[in-house]
Formats: sequence, C-alpha cells, structure tokens
Amino acid sequence: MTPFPDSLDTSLLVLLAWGMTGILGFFLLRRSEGLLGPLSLLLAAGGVVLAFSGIRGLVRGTELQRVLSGGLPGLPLHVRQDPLSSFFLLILGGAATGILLFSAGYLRSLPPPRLPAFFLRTALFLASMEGVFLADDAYIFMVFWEIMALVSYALVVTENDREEVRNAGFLYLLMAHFGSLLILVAFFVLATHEPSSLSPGLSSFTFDAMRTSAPPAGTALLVFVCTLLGFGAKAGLIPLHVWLPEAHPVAPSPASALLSGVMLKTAIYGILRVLFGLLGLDHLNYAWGVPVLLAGGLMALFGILHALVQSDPKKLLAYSSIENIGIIFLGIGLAILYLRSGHSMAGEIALAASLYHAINHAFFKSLLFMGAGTMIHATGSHDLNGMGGLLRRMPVSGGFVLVGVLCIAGLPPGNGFVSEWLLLQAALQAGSLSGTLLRSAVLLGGALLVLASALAAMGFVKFYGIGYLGLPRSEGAHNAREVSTAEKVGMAWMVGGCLLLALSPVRMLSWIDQALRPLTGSPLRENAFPAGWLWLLPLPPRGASYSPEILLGLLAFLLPLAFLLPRLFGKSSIRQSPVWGCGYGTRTFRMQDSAGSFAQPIRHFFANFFLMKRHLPEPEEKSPVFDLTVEDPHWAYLYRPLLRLFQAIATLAEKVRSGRISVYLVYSFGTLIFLLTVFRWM
Amino acid sequence: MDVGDLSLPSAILVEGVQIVLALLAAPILSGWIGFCRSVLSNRSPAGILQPWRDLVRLFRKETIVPEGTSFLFRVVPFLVFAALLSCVLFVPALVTDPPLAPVADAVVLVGLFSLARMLMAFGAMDAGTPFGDLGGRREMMVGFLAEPATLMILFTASLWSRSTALPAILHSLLGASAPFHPSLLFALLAFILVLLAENGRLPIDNPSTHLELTMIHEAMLLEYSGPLLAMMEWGSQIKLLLYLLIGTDFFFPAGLPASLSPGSLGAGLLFLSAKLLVAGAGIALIETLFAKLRIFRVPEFTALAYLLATMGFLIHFVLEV
Amino acid sequence: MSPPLPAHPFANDLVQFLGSALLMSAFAMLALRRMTSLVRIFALQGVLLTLSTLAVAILSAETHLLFSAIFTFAFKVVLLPAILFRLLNRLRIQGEVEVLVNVPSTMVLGLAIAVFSFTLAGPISELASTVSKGLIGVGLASLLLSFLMMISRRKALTQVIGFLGMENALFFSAINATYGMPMVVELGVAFDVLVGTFVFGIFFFQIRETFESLDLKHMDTTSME
Amino acid sequence: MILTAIVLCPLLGALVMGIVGHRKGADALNVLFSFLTFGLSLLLAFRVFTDGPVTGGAEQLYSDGFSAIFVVITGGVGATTSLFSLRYMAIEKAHGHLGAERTRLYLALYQIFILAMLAVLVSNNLGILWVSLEGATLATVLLVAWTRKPASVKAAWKYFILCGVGIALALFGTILLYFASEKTLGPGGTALLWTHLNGVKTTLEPTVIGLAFIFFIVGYGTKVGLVPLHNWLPDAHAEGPTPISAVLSGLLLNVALYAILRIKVLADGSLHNHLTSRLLLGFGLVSVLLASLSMWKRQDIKRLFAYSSIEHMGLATFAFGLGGPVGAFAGLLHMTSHSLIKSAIFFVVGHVVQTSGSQKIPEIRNLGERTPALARALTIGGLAITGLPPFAIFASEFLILSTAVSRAPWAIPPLLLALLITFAVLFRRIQEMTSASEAPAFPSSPTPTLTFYPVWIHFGLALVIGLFFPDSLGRLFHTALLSIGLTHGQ
Repeated sequence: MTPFPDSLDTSLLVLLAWGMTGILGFFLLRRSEGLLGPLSLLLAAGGVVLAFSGIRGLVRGTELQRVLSGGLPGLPLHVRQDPLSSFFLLILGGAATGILLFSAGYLRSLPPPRLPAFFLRTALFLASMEGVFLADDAYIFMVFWEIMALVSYALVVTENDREEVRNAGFLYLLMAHFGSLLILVAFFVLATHEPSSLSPGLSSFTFDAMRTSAPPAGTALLVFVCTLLGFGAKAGLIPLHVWLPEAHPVAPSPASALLSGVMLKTAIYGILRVLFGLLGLDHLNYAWGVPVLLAGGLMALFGILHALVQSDPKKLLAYSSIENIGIIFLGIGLAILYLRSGHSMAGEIALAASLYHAINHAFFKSLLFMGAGTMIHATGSHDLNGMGGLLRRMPVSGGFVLVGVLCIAGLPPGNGFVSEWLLLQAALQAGSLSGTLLRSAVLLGGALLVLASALAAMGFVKFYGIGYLGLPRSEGAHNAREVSTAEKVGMAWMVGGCLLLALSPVRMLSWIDQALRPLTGSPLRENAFPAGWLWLLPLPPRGASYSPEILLGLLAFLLPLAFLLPRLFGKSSIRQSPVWGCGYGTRTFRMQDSAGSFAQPIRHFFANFFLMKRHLPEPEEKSPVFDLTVEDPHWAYLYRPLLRLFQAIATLAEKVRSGRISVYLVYSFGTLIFLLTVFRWM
Repeated sequence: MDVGDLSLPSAILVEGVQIVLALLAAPILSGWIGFCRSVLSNRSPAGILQPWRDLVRLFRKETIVPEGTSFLFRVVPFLVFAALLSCVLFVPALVTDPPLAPVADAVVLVGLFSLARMLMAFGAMDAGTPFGDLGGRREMMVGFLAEPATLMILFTASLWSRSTALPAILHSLLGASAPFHPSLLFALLAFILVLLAENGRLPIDNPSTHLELTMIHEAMLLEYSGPLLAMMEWGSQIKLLLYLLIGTDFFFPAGLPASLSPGSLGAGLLFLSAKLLVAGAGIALIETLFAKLRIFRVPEFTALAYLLATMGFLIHFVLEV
Repeated sequence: MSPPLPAHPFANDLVQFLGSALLMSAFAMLALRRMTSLVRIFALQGVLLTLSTLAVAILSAETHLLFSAIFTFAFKVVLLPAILFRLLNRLRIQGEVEVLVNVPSTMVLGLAIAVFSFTLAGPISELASTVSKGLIGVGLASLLLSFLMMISRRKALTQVIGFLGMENALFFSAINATYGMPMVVELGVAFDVLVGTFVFGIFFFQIRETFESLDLKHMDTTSME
Repeated sequence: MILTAIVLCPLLGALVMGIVGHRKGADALNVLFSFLTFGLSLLLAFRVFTDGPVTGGAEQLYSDGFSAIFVVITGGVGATTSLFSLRYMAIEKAHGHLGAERTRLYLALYQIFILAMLAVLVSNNLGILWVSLEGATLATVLLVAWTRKPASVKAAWKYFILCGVGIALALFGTILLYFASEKTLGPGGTALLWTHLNGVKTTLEPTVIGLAFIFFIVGYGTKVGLVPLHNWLPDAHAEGPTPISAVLSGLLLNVALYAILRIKVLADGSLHNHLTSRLLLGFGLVSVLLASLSMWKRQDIKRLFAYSSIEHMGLATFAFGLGGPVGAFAGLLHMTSHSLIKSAIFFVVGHVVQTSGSQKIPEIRNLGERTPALARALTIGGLAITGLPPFAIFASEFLILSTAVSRAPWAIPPLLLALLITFAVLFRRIQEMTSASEAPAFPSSPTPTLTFYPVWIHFGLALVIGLFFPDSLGRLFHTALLSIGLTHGQ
C-alpha cells in the first residue's frame, strides 16, 4: 500500500471532484458571480492533479483496474488506467488546467444568468471526458461518451438565442449520435459470443473479454470500418467533418478550446483503444493502413485549405483542427502499415508521432482558441477584417499567440515541428516496404503532409498578420485593451506546455513509448535514445537526429551576435516616421490586404477544393460591390441530396395515413389475409 | 553522439571558420552573380564587392521605423538573420561532417528556412502598407509549394542513406557506385527551379527592380531601412549561399575533405569556391536567358518543381532499387 | 372430451343448414342497401344463432348451452334489434346506404373470401369432434364477410351492424366448434357487446350533434395538421 | 385475498366515483384510491417474488412474476397519473372547460380503466383476459371522446371501430385456442386457464394454435399499435385529455403486448418453429421504421410522441421476437422504462399545451424563458426517450441491439437508421420549442410544482435503472421471464 492513493484512485477522485464542484458551483454562482475565480481554481487544481496522476501512470507504466458497483446486472462498472489512458489523462489535465485558469478571467464577459449553467456544463464535460479515458467496459464507455456529447452540445448552444448556434449544435449532436451508433455496432461485433445467462452474463462487454476475442477477418474488417467511421464522426473525419467548423466557433472560447483541444483527442483515444487495444494488432491487415493514411493526408490538405479562406478566426482554427487530426490519422495509417508488414520500428515511430502530435495540438490549439477569444473580446468583432494592430495594443497576449502560431505552423524549434519531423522520418522508411504501390502511397502521404504544413504556415501568417499586425481595421480594434491577469496566466500555462513539449522530446517519447508498448509490443525505448536525453535519434545508427535544446541554444547565442553586428560598422539612431504613401494622401487601414484577398492565391490555385459563388459588380451599378462566398462542397454534393432523399421517403410514408377508417380497416383485413395465406401455404 | 569525432577546440574552430567564411562570402557570391549578369548583358559590371559596399553604407544610415508598427517589426530582421546563420553550422561546407551537423538534419534546415520566411512576412505585414501585405502574401505563396519541393529533393537525395542527416547523405553519395542516378537528375532540375524561386531570382522575382506589380521579396523589405534592411539583405545572401552549398553537396559532392589536415582543408576550400563560382555563373546565365513570369504563373512553376522532385522519388523505386 | 354422439343425420343436416343460412345472411348483408333491412337481417341472424344453439344443446346434452340459447334469443333477437330500430327512428336514418365499393364486385370478393376461409379451415375441421364438421369454415367465412361489409359501407350505423355481425359469427363458431365457451366467458363477452352497443348509442348522438349526419366522410377528414 | 383485493379496490373506487365524483375533493379521493391500488400491487409483487406465483378466485385469478411486474407498473403509473390529473383537471376547470358531471364521468372511467387493465394482468382465464381488454377499450373510448370536441369524437370513433374489430379477431383466436385445448383438457372451465394450458402446451394441435396466434397477434397487435394496425393510436393520443394519453401510452399498450406474450409462450410450446418469433420480429421492425419516418412531418406535439410510442412498442416487440435471455430481458426492460418515461413526457406535454394554449409545435415557442422548469423537463424527457444515456432506454436499446447483432444482423442497418431519424426529429422539435426565439409571447404562467413530483420521480427511476441498475431488480426481471419461460428463444 502506498501512503497516498494510486493513480487510478487519484483520477477517480478528480472525476468525482469535478462533478461535485460543477454542481456546487451551479448553485453558488447563482448567489454571486464573484465566486467564479476560486471555483475555476478548484477545477484547475483538479486538472493539475489529473496530469500528475497521468504522469505517474506513464512513468511507472502501471495498469490498474477496479470494478465499481452500478451499471447493468452482470455488467458492473469497470474502470482501468493503463499507460494509454494515463497519456490521454495527461493531455486532459494539462490542457484543462490552462483553459480553466483562462476562463476564470474570460467568463466575466458572459451574461451573469448564463454563468452557472456554463460552469456546470464545463465541469461535467471535463468529468465525462475523463470517464471516457477510464472506462473499461462497453456500456460505461458509451455512457460517458454520450454524456460527453450531450454536455458539449450544451456548451455549444450556450448562446442559443441565435439561429445559427442552434443549427450548429443540432448538426453536431446528430453527427455525434450517428458516430456513437456505429461505435456501438463495433463493440457488439467485438463481443462476439452472446452471454448465455444474465447473472454472470453480459461479461463479454468488458474490454478484458474483448481483448481476448478473436474475430475472423471479415468481422475484423467490419469492426475496423465501424470504429473508423464512428470515432471519425467525432474527430472530424471527412466527409463527416461538416459539424466541426460550425460548432466549434459558436461556443464561448474556453469551450471551443476544450472541444478542439481535448475532445477531439477522445476520438483518437477511442480509435487506438478499439483497433490496437481491443481488436488487437494481429487482427489488422497492413493494407487497411493505406486508406487511413491517404484519408489522413487528404484531411490535412482539405482542412488547411479551407482554414486559409476563412475570415472568422475561430472558424479558421476549427478547420485547422481538421488538418491536425488528419496528420494524426496519417500517423495511425502509417503505423498500421508498418507494424503489420514487419517494420516495427518505423511503425512505432509513426504511432508515437501521432500521439505526440495529439498532445501538441491539445496545447497550441487551446492556446490559439484562447487568443481568438481575446481578439474577439478586444475588438468586438468576429471577423479578421475588423481586427489588426492588436500586437501593439495587447503585447503580452499577442506574444503568447505568436508562440502558438509558430508552433502550430510546424516550425523548429516549436513542438509542432517535433511530431511532424518524427512522422516524416517514419514516412521516409517507405523504401523498406515491398511493392511500388505501397511505397508510392506512403510517399504521397508524406508529400501531402509537407504540403499541408507549408500551407499551414501561410494560413497562420494570415491569422496573425491580419489579426495582430498592421493598422487596426476597426474602431474596436483601435481601442483594444490588454487582457486580464487570469487570462494571461492561462495562456502562459499553455505556452509553457508548448515549450516543454518542444524542448524535451526524448522524455516525452519515452512516456509515449510506455503508453504504446501494451498496444504494439515493440519496444522503442531500448534503441531509440542511445544518445541520451539531448539527442532525438529515432532510427539509429546513421539515422537523422535532431536536438531542439542545442538548436535553441545556438539561436539564443546567434541572436545577440546579430544585434551586435551592426555596431561593428558604427552606430545609427532610430527614428519613427510616417510611411511614404507614394505621393498619395495619408494611408488608411483599407489599403491593407483583407482576409479574403490574402487567400486569393489559394482560391485561385486550389479552385476545385472550394464551391465559390462570385458576384462581380456590373459596370452601371450604383454602389458596386464584389462579394464572394466560399462553401464546403460536401454540403452541396453529399448532405443536401441525402436530406432530400429522406424527405422523399418520409413523404412516401405519409401516404399510409389516409385518415379514412375504411382504408385502415382494409389494412387490418389485408394483414390478416396475408398472414393467414402465408401460414396456410408456406 | 557528442560533437562528431573531433576534439572540442578543433570542432569550435571548424564551425567558427565556417561561420566567418559564410558571413564574408555571402555578399561576395551575390556580387559575383551580379557581375556575371552585367557581363552577359553587355553592361559594365559594378564589381564583385558591390554588395559589401551597400551593406556598409546601410549600416551607417539611421533606422527609420514606420509609425504604428509593433516591436515585432524591429526584431524580425535579427531573428531572420540568426535563423539563417545558424543553418551555416549544419551544412557540410569545409568538411563532410561538421561537428554540429547532428543537431539538425535536412528537414530542420527547411524548417529553419520557412521560419525565416514566416518571420519576414510578419515583419512586412506589420508595416501595414499595401506593399508589405502584397509581398508577404506572394512570398508565402511561393513558399507553400517551394518548401515541399525542397523537402522532396532532400528525400530523393536521402534515399540511399535512408536518413535525412546531411553527412549521411553525403557519404552515401560519395560512396555510391554509379556515378549518375536518373532520380538525382530529376532532383537536380527540381532543385534549380526551387533555388530560383526561394531566393527571389528571375524568372520568379527580380532582385534588381522595385517594379510594384511583380516584386515579391523587395516588396517585403520596402519599409525597412538602414541596418535593419542590411540585416535582411545579408540574411537573404546567406540563404542563397546555403542553397548553393546544399546543391553542391548533393549533386557535386566530389572534393569534400573528410580529414582535417590543413592541406585537404585548403584543397576543399578551393574546390568549394570553384563550384560556387560556376554555380553563380549558371544562375546568372539563367537569369539573363529567361524573362520574368507573370505572378499567377508562379505556382505552376513551383508545382513543376514539386512534381519533378516527386518523380525522382518514385523513379528511384522503379529503376534503382 | 365430449360424450360419444348417436348417429343423428337429421340433426347434422339441421346444423349444417343453419350454418349455411347464416352464411347466406352474411352475404345478404353485403348485398343489401336499406338500413332497416340490414337490421332485420341482423335480427334474423340472431334467430339462426338461437336455433343452432338449441340444436347443439339438444344433441350434445350440454345444459349450459340451453341457457346461452335463451340468452342469445333475449339478447340478439329482442334487445339489440330493438335498440337499433329505436336508434333508426330517433336519428331519422332511412333510405339507401351509399357503398364505397359497388355491390357486384363486393359479392365476387365475398365469394373469394368464402372459398379462402373454407380451404383455410379445412385441416382444422378434420379435428373437430363435434357434431358438425366444416362449420368452423362457415364461422370464419361469415366473420370475414362481416368485416368486408364494415369496410365497404360508409354510414356509421352500417359499421356497427357489421361489427355485431362479426360478433354473431364468432358466437356461431364458438358454439359449433366447441359447444360454446365456458359460461363466465360467454357472459363476459355478451356484457361487453351490450356495453359496446350502448357506447355506440352515446356516440351516435355525439356524432349527430357535432356533424349533423352519420356519414363517415365527416369522420374521415382527420384533423391531423 | 390479495388478487381479489387488487381487482376490488379500483372497482370500489369506480363505484364511489360514480356516486360522489361530482363533489369537491372527489379527485383527491381518486388519488387516494389509485395509491391504495398501487400499495396493493406492491404487496402482490412482494408476495409473488418471495413465495412464488399466487392463484385465487377459483383459479380464475393468477399472478406470477411476469404479470406482477406489470401490475406494479400499472399501479404505479396509474397512481402518479392520478396525481398529475389532479392538477391538470384543476387548470382545465379554471379555463372553464368542464363541469362537475364531466369530472364524475372522468374519474369513474379512470378507475374502471385501471380496473380493466389490472384484470387483464391478473386473470388466469384467457377468455376473461379478452373481456377485460375489451372493457379497457370501451372505457378509454369514452375517455378519449370525453372533451366532446369534434376532433376528439372522430378520434374516439376511429379508435373504437379499429380496436373493436381487432378485439373481435382476437376473440376468434381465443375460440380456436379453446377448440384446440378442450381436446386435452376437456370442455368447461379449465380449458382456457393459462396455468393449465401452459402445462399441456406441447400437446396442443400446432395448426390450430398457429392459426390462433395469427388471429391473436392481429387482434391484440391492433391495441399494441403495431404497424399497419396502428392508425387509431396517434389520433387517440392526440385528441384525448393528456392524462389519458399518458396512461394509454404508458400502460394500455404494455398490457396488450403482455397478452400477446402470454399467448406466445403457449404457441411456442406447441409449434416448435420460429413462427411467433418471426411474426414479432417482422411487426416490430416495420413499426419502428414506419413510426420513425412518420415523425418527420408531425406538427402536433402529442402526435409526435404518440408515434414515438409506436416506435418503442415496435422495439419491445422486436426484442421479444429476438428472444433469448438477453433479448427477452431487454424487451421487458424496454417496456418498463418506456412506460415510465413516456408517461412522464406526457405529463410535461400536458402542461406545455396548457401554458401555450396550442398543441401545434410551431405555436409552442420560448419555453426556455416562459417556463424554464417545463423546458428542462421536456429536454430531459426527449433525451431519455431517444435512448441517450444515462437513462433506462439506453440500457434496453443497448441490450436489444447487442442481441440483434448476433441473432438478426440483417435488421441492424434499418434499426440504426430508424433510431437516428427518431433522434434527429424529436430532438430538433424539442430544441425549436424550448430555445428562445422571436415568437408570439405568451403570458409566462407559473408552472405547477405539485405535478412535477411525478415527472421527476419517473425520470429519477429511469436514471437509476440506466446508471445503477439494481442487481435485485435484474434478478426479479430474470425470474419473471423464467416463470413464463420466455427466456429460451429460438
């Protein structure tokens, strides 16, 4: 017995505490909003504890199990914290802490009557996500999964007096429900043999039972497809992604941060858990990796392209989430491909890379959503074209956002770069595969990844350049103020997370390796880090290596050098002066690029990824206006036709109800005669 | 895997020499290119040291910062310069494996390049002028295809060594039995295109004009003046040098000394400068032969580079494995 | 088991005859159009039922059937027709009932149904230990015929009569297939039918006062959306 | 003894109501009687589950675990509904919709209705079962027509004719059953007693039994609301007074399905084939599909939930068709949770309609602001009824689907589709009604707190079943199913 509770107990305690705090806060906040700060701190403390319990689980590599009372007869609640869960608990705890600190300051802007409900929902949301990570049987997993969907829906529709908010929320919940039905099927197929009687019964729904299940190839494929689509619906897998760019932006920013930063990871967790944990690596086919790989690549490209043409910063971020999830999928696809064709090292690295990217994304995406929130608050506008010049007015938060932007753009020495670097290293092992088709697929995936990250750089130049730099584009932007301390602290926490992830990749990888070993069984640790904590050398001996610490050190050494260089040639003074306006009068902010015009090359070059409606002004128009709307093609080509189809069927079903008694009698009569005939002559 | 197989002092020596040489040689190289261009176009050349003269003059001028800019505008030039200069430490120039090479492989190099590009774009957009935005937008547009192309080229070159570590690639190419690989030919073509695009050369961009409608790189620097401008210029000259170094490493690796004996080092230095001069002349030749592309054709140009590189990639698997 | 029966051809013929008469009456209901005559046919069915019950009672020496015969007479020959006639007068319903399906085709359909139910009941009748083979088929046939009549008529009252016709058919088959159900059940059934009829009555006045007519086409226009 | 008492109590209630129903405070008396019945039903259940099945009334009354569960449900929901209708009627009176006489009629009929259903459940004699079910029909017909509005009269008439015909067919089934059984059991009383039939079910003549079962399922199926025999159901639910809609959905449909299941046990015994299971599967699936499709275009809130009742009855039928321990268990669980949740929903809907002055969904807006409590309850109810955890229906649907995957995989895609559509439609409508919008502003009437006790009680029970299913209850269900041998499926 350890003096204090083991990591699973700790996590369960946190779950309980979060729920309790939520309910408590719901009633306290009705009395006075002043309590928001301490209550948020309470939640955040829970996050810290959770993160530590996750780290403990990772360091010790322990697998703890409990069976709690409750659930169905014969199927009590099973909970389990193995390294994989621990890793995702670390993500949850780490990201949640920062977000909660931030929201302590941010939520003051929320209309007071909405505050208690929002607080309650946030707390329950965190608790349910943790429950998903801890669940160890299909029933309780689904329970937490659905609660998570519900509460997050409630978060999305916080401002439910707006039509588009309601629609977005509905679309989201519908997609989520669709996904969970598929997940259910996957579980049912996995729990192959039906329980014979109730009292021991239903035990085949525990994950332990599923781990031992050995489905035939066809069934395994069914499970694979259902899992991918089911969790994909939550992760924004194309074409099931349409809800994501609608729902994430309309939620209040801390909620968006939770949705994009953390909740998407539950889908990743689910896929890993079901495919690698329950179905088992041995039942996967290496060929299945290819569609996942390509789907991931296309997702990445599609997501970032649509992010580029958005002018609502939060929508931009939402689409970029699709890109990042695509990168993660790409890694998973690569992993399946390599691991099942006997290149365990490369596979391991690919999988580790996608996990690494998952945690990276959790941190910088949350940071950026907070940033977007502060931008919107400061300027009162939801449009990049109403911002600009913010870095000058809010230097601290602006600086934090700059870090996030550099990280998400996948640039060294940021943390986003580490995961993408690892992924590329894995993709480069394509040569060891057999068959030109496979190799080309892998390389294509790699190429898509590179293209996507290059585009991401452009997208975030747009995000930051238009939002934070240049001249203010609106009155609101002109009078923007720096954010409150709590918000700064929250963002600082995230920045700290990003830096840690950027600078200690070896430590992080060893943890991820702990998390993956039970799934893949192939040890990364033994031969991955021969050169110690300083050198990231995934493929020894002559493989590529990377050392962010030294790189940063060098930059830190060269920067002052660069500052000193001009002094060699004599000193020069600095003077502020207006820009020369090419002889015209004063320059106005309208001379700058608008968000739309910045993306023009993209729309021009990737025209067939978009559905564009242009309106060009006529020569004789009184007030000529050029406007352009870009739409996601999936609406026009997939969803609307589907809707029309269903409506047609429903209208058909209406014909049954003629409302005339005689007709209804005919129904009964016909049914009777039909059944009798069948019975007599068949 | 500490600092290569050299002792610490000699390692520091090598890297120091490499940096100093780079700092000195970069402006001279672009001076040489300008020299060749004017000779080829029957103009009287301005002399190889012209860029150095410009730099010195700029350094003496006072800095004028546009109103309404944030601190970022002033920091960017130094950040860019530092990022590009750091690359010099990783690229094999004097010896096959520079001591610090393990810190960063080819991918990191490309990453640093795009870091520099992004910062430059930020600086340009912070000025809040139409030209700044225009330059930033166009630079990123060139970048988003040139960068993947660059990576593809590096990958193609790295196919023999299965590693993106520059020294490893170098050794495998030096040790390669066949003197000539079709995949490398594709890669070379792609590399030339990328080099032109990335360094703002004709037919993508014209470093020697400020013609509003066509300029890219110059547009970003439009609001910079004095030492800030100098850092920017110097930085981009170093970038050009780096590209040429990488090119020679991959496609004409011959003559890089593995040992540190003064003799071989000197020989290596001679070889290197010869290669660089030839390459520079080649660039000048291309620039005089081709006309400036319309800006909308630029993506097609870079896409061509990207495709060539990928082709080389696939060809390697079809023909050479 | 029912006691072994003395060979009694006449009795069998009688029961068979009554059964076919019932079937005829069901067909007649399909064919006829006048309200009053429909009610009369219904009363006639009551008579037939009573007779067949009596016959079976005498043949099978089942005493409780005597009670139910008396009961049937009182109920189906006297009480219900009386109520119906009273309704007819009170509500001033007379004249033709317009049909939804024209009579000839209804008849053809009815014929088909009769054949169908005979073939269906064929194997079952073989099992019948009672006096009358094949009368289950008759019962089923007249059941379905009354059903068909409910479908094919429009006035509310005709549906009621059809409904009662179904009850008669059921009663008939009960008697002939199994010498009648247990007493409690029969009483219960009868009670329900009685209540049902009263409910009908209540309804007619409600419908009357809400729609000024008993024509079902008012009832058909459902107030859905 | 207990069985007689449980029948006599509501009978007495009916008489008393018939006499003093028009007086003041009679409705309180009604509540009293209903809770008395509930207490008795609990007592009965306790007896049954401690020392086995109970018979009484010269073998005419009988109750085993299976019926006991339904007795409890009927008693309980009947009691809470009486509580609810207390308030509902008060508001109706306040609006001047009804006078004392009508109240008396209502109360008396209510007791009779409860009586009839209990009689169905505890009667051992299949003939009496039929009689009582018919009686329940007659009682509810009058209750549906009770408001005397044209629409309700029409609905009641439709209900009357369709169910009357159906019931008549069921009677023919009963006759056939009797015809088959009296060969082994001899004529007279015992040949229709379920206990005796169950003893000899293997010797019954298959052809006759098969035929009988078809008549039974078409007949009683009409009352269950199986498609395509369901057409009376939406109107009857929509046009009757809301408490009646609640008990119709919550109890009557269950009772009818209960009758079918009783017969199914016998039929399975004699048939030795999959006829019954297949019939149930088919009817269930068709009902689920058509109901979910029909919900799409509904504009009337009560009709909307009526169709959802059809869907859930279909699901339960489907579950029993699947059979097997889990399938049957799931079916029973589904019926239980459905009657809990659906009746509660109708309670809420009743007040929603009263506060909004309309049943038309487009005219019901802004609930969230006008009556937050109602909005919350409606939302929770909607989530619970569409099978979202942690409510009971999720548990039952979980089990149903899990069994279907192994036993009727072909049925999975349509089922999932139907569930998805139902969820989409129901949730969308509720969202429209609750969330704020620029709609004609109604006077925000204070929501009656008293009536919320039943609602929260029901939801609370559903929650408990869904999240911490008591093991004891599980064993109860299991023994119940064993007691009539539904557990061994095809």
